[in-house]
Amino acid sequence: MTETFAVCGGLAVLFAAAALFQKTLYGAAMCLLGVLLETAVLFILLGSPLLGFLQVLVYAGAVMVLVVIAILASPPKLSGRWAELNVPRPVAWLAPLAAFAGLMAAGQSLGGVHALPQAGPALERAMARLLFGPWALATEAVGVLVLIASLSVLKEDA
Amino acid sequence: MSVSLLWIIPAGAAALTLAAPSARAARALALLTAAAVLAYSLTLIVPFRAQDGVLRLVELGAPGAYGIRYSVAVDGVSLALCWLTAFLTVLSLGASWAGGHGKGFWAAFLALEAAIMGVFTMQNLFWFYFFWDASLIPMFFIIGLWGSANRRKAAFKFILYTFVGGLALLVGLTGLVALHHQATGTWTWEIAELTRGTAGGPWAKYVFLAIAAGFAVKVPVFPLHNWLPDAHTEAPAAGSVMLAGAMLKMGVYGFLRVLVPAFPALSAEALPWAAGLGVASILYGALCAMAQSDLKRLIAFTSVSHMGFCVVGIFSLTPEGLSGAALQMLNHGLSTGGLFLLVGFLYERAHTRGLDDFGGLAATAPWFTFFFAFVMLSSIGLPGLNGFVGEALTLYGLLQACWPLALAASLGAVLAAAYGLPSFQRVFWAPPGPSSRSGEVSDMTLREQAILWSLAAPILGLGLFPKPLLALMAPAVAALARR
Amino acid sequence: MNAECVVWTTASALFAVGAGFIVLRRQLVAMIIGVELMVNAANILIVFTAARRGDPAGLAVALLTLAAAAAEVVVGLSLIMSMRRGEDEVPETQTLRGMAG
Amino acid sequence: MSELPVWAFVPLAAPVAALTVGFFLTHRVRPSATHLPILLSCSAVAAAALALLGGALGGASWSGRLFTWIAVGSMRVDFGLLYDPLTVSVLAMVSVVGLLIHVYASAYMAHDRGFSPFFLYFHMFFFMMIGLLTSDNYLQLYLFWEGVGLASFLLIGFWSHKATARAAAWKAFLTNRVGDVGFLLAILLMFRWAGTTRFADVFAAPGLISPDRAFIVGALLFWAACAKSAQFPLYVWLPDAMEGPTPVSALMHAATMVTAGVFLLARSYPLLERSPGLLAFIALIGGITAVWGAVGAIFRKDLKRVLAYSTVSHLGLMTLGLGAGGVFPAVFHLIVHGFFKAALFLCAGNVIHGLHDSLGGAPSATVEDAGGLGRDMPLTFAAFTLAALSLAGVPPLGGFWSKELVLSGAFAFPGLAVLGMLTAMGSSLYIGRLLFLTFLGERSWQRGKDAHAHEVSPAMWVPVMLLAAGGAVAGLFAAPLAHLLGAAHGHPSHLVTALSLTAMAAGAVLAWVCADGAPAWEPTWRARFPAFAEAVESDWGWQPFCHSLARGVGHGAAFLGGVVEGALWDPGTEDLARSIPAAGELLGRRARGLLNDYAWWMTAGAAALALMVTTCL
Repeated sequence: MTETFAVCGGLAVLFAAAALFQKTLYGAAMCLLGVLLETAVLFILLGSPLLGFLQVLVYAGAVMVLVVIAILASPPKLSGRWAELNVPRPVAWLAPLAAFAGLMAAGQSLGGVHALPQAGPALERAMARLLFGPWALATEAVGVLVLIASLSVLKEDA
Repeated sequence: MSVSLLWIIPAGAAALTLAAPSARAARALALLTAAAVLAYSLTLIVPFRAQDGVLRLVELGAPGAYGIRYSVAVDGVSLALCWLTAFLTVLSLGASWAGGHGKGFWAAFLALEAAIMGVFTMQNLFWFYFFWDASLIPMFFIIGLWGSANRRKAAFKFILYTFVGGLALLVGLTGLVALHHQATGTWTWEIAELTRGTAGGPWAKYVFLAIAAGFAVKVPVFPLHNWLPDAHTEAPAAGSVMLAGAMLKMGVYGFLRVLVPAFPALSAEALPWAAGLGVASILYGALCAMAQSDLKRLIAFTSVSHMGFCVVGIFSLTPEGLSGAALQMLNHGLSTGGLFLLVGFLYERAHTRGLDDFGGLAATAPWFTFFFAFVMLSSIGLPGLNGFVGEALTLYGLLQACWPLALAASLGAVLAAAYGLPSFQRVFWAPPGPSSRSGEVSDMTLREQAILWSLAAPILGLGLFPKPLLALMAPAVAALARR
Repeated sequence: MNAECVVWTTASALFAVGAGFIVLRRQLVAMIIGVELMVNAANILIVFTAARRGDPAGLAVALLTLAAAAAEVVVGLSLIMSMRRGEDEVPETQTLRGMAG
Repeated sequence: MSELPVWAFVPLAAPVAALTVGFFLTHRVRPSATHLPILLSCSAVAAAALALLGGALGGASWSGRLFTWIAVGSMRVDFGLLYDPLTVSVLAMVSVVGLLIHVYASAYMAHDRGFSPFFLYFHMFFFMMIGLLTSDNYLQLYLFWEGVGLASFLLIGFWSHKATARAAAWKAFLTNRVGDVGFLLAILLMFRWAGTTRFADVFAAPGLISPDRAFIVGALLFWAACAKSAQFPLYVWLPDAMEGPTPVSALMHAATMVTAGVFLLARSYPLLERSPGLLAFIALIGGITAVWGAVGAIFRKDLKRVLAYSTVSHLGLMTLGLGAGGVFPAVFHLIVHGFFKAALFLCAGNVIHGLHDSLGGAPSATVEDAGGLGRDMPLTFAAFTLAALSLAGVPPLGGFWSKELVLSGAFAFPGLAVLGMLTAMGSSLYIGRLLFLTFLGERSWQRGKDAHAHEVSPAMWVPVMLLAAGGAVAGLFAAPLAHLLGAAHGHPSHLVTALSLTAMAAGAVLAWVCADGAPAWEPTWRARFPAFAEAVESDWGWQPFCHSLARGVGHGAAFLGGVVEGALWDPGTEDLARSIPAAGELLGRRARGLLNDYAWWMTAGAAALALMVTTCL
């Protein structure tokens, strides 16, 4: 199990790196789609098919559509893809790497578990009961949030 | 007979004057309060005598966190300084009686008096520092609002210097408390506990320097004196009197109350440096005074020179030197206060302070001549007047501590004559020059004469009979002597 | 192989690339994509920890984060769309002062 | 030392009373009457002084403590009065001479605009001098010492509209202050080593027994005496002090004030004699000053300048007498000199007053202005001659006896004897020249003007005659003074007398040749030898040297006050203050508000935080 996780995780990272170096935004969006799908697979590997499914449904579906529309609507960009920063180029790259190193260091300090843990259907049922039980308010709030977000898409003059 | 009233009455009155119906009412209230505070402070001598021990009339508030509590007490030196502050406040308010100032002017002076009284009576470092910085605000307004020509620059420079000094002091004081905590494990800001010589260790030197720098800016000692001439030149006469008369003493008082008792060994070790800077202040102040063409700047530099004697007296750590320094503080307050009042009166009439803008005043204004000569002689240390006793004692203290420096300091007496008399001659004896405004200078009114007589009396009195005052102040400083 | 280490590495890598997007890319949309990546990385870690400790709350949080992220993208993109209506991508939008205009 | 009788307080109380009455009452109400209470107090003081002298001759001496002045730590100073033989004898001379000069001044200054302030300053000086003589410890003496210095500043600069008078007053005070610093240090050292400054205790103190400590304190005291008694290095202020009115020159710069230094040395003689080297040094300086003064006097034109240099010379003689012969010759010469020098100055005053209209109101007269006054002012001529003979040392007169005593003391050392003889010859030379040029010869002041010199009013010539008479009969005081001071009073050896008389005669003849002799030296030599004249006028370069010294300090102060304070310090601190916002501005320009920048900083910060937290845990 851990090995397949490692493969799919590696694929996700590859897609993400590819997205970063894409010349066009469109390419980047497609690589993002790849990453999202891989993430869904990772969720499934972690024993939570519901999340994997939702990930595909919400993220890969709805969000990607929006991203693609936004990219198509914007005129083709001519200027380079990299932003010029005050700090020199290599130092700029340092920030992401530092982030990576920080997280890895945090991970090391938590100690390890060998086998890949499985969430399992019982946990998902417990999650559902939790969501619509004590966390009902949170669920409703997220629902309303999504509803308002969609209102924002309306243009003023529409 | 609580000592706290000394600063509560002026503080309350300051608020009242702001709310007074008219400027004239505010003026009357201010002068009344100042007189009341003076009377009250003088009556304090009765309970003071009744008690014994160095610190008397102790009042303790509720103990707060980290040993910060409101504690007030008075010893010989601080009681004398309270008298000086109260006396000078009455005189400076009297001097600016006809100045036509608004309510804010009078409120600022009362607030200033409250803050200075606070500094001289607080026995808790926290409150000491609170009043120390509180005194800056009224002084800033006095210079900034009612000063003369480029008062803004002077006010900002004054604030800049004293604030940076205040920061150094704050760092020092907290360092001292930390050192004390390190040594004894208890948190306290009480001066009585902090000065039991517990502050030691590698950091002691830096804390000592920080506190010394904080106080040195206020004294002012030679390298840090640059704010004084500007502040004095731009401040109104009454402001200069309070600044020179009372505020400069806060620095020297700080040395006597906080620095030397808290670091006795370091103070002894610092003698060559501290006394050296003191002597540098004496000579540099005198030399600069000789080169000034503005009367107020000249008197400001004389203050630097006189304060140099105080610093020298303190760091000689001899009973005579310390008592001399304490007495020199009072002498300087009286003589420099007098000089500033006189220059203020001249400025009110002729709106100029240049040495060459007068001349021939001896014929037209005999009272000005008499009082200026009298107070200038006291300032340059003529025996028989008060300046001499302070200088002789501090020089004797320094002679015991380090005789080469005493030789250099005694040159200050020659230089004192060198800035004192020529300026007197140029203003009063020399015939009026081309740009002279002596015609506008009418002789002193009765009010002004009364003020100057009330200054001349203590100047002569302290000159001939310093014993009672020295006896009052001696126990307070005797503990610091090491030689 | 140590699962913990694997999961942490992938999640950190994803997060780092997301940060790279935000720091390095010029276009705002790319930044949005960067944010998406970082949210996913976080989600992976949350689900992993929830599964390891058998705590349903973890999964619930992951779900809610997912929905919140979706809403966030919608708002982000609509903002960018409305901002860029009428003028093409000009450097001003890169600076705060530009956006203010 | 018996307790102070009541009338022993009169010498101090009377002047204080007169001054308070004068300042607060008569100066306000009737300025012209200010001199009355003052003359009253002078006579009271003179009477008390003579009574004290009588008592002292009977072997009595008094001392008493008034109150404690300073008492802190080991430093304890009491105000006290001391009337011992030395005090009483000098006090007698000072009070008598003072009374006569006060009377003279009331007439001389009668029509001066500042009559009332003059008398207040004049009597303040008188009070300070008496305080100086009667104090019983060094610190109290120092108090009156500076008081006398202040009085001389006020009186020299009395005609303050004249720039020369102001400069002279300021020069006098500064030079005295230079001396006073030495005095203060001596006092502090006394406290350091002896713990007290009372004369009796200081001389008995174990701490000051060792010769080198006595040398240091003695040298500092001598430095102070040099300033006050115009000895060689610090005499520069005395010739210029002639800018003051003549009564001032007479009382202060001839009879009383300048002798304060010699009095101080006489007072501390027990301390000085502990280091023999110091006494020899003092005698040497005295001798040099004597000759220097005599030479200066010979070539001067101005009447009062000649007498001023003569005073410098005679002060040198006194110091020479003290160093070589001990207290008695010095004090005796001090007293005799007080009389005849005051008389000479007052005669000069009469001349100036007499020639008033021909001088056009100038405060001082030169030898050329006067001439042949003997016929017009017979009484002044008589007094001047009597005093001049006494100064020159003509035998029966007082000057002869006191000079003999000083010279016999000086004969113990070969070098000093030569200096003494030179001074004796110089004295008779310059005083003879002055006498011949002023009172004999043809009247140069009458050329072309119908002015006439009138004799002065009695109120002026009576004191002059009395003083001149006092100077003449002073020889009689020798025996009682010797008895008073307990000094052996033998007749000086005939060799000394013979030598001094020949020197005096030679001087007189030379004076006659120069003044009225054939080749008419006086008016022409200045034109013929301008370089020499200039050198003499500037005291062989010593006066300009002192002026340049003072100017140097002035320039140093100007540099410090002006350049260092004005150009470096002020702007320096302001620039420092301005540099902080400037630095902020500089840094600010780098951040252009790029989103990516902020993102970068945020990410880097967060990562660093994560790393730090994890490493710390």
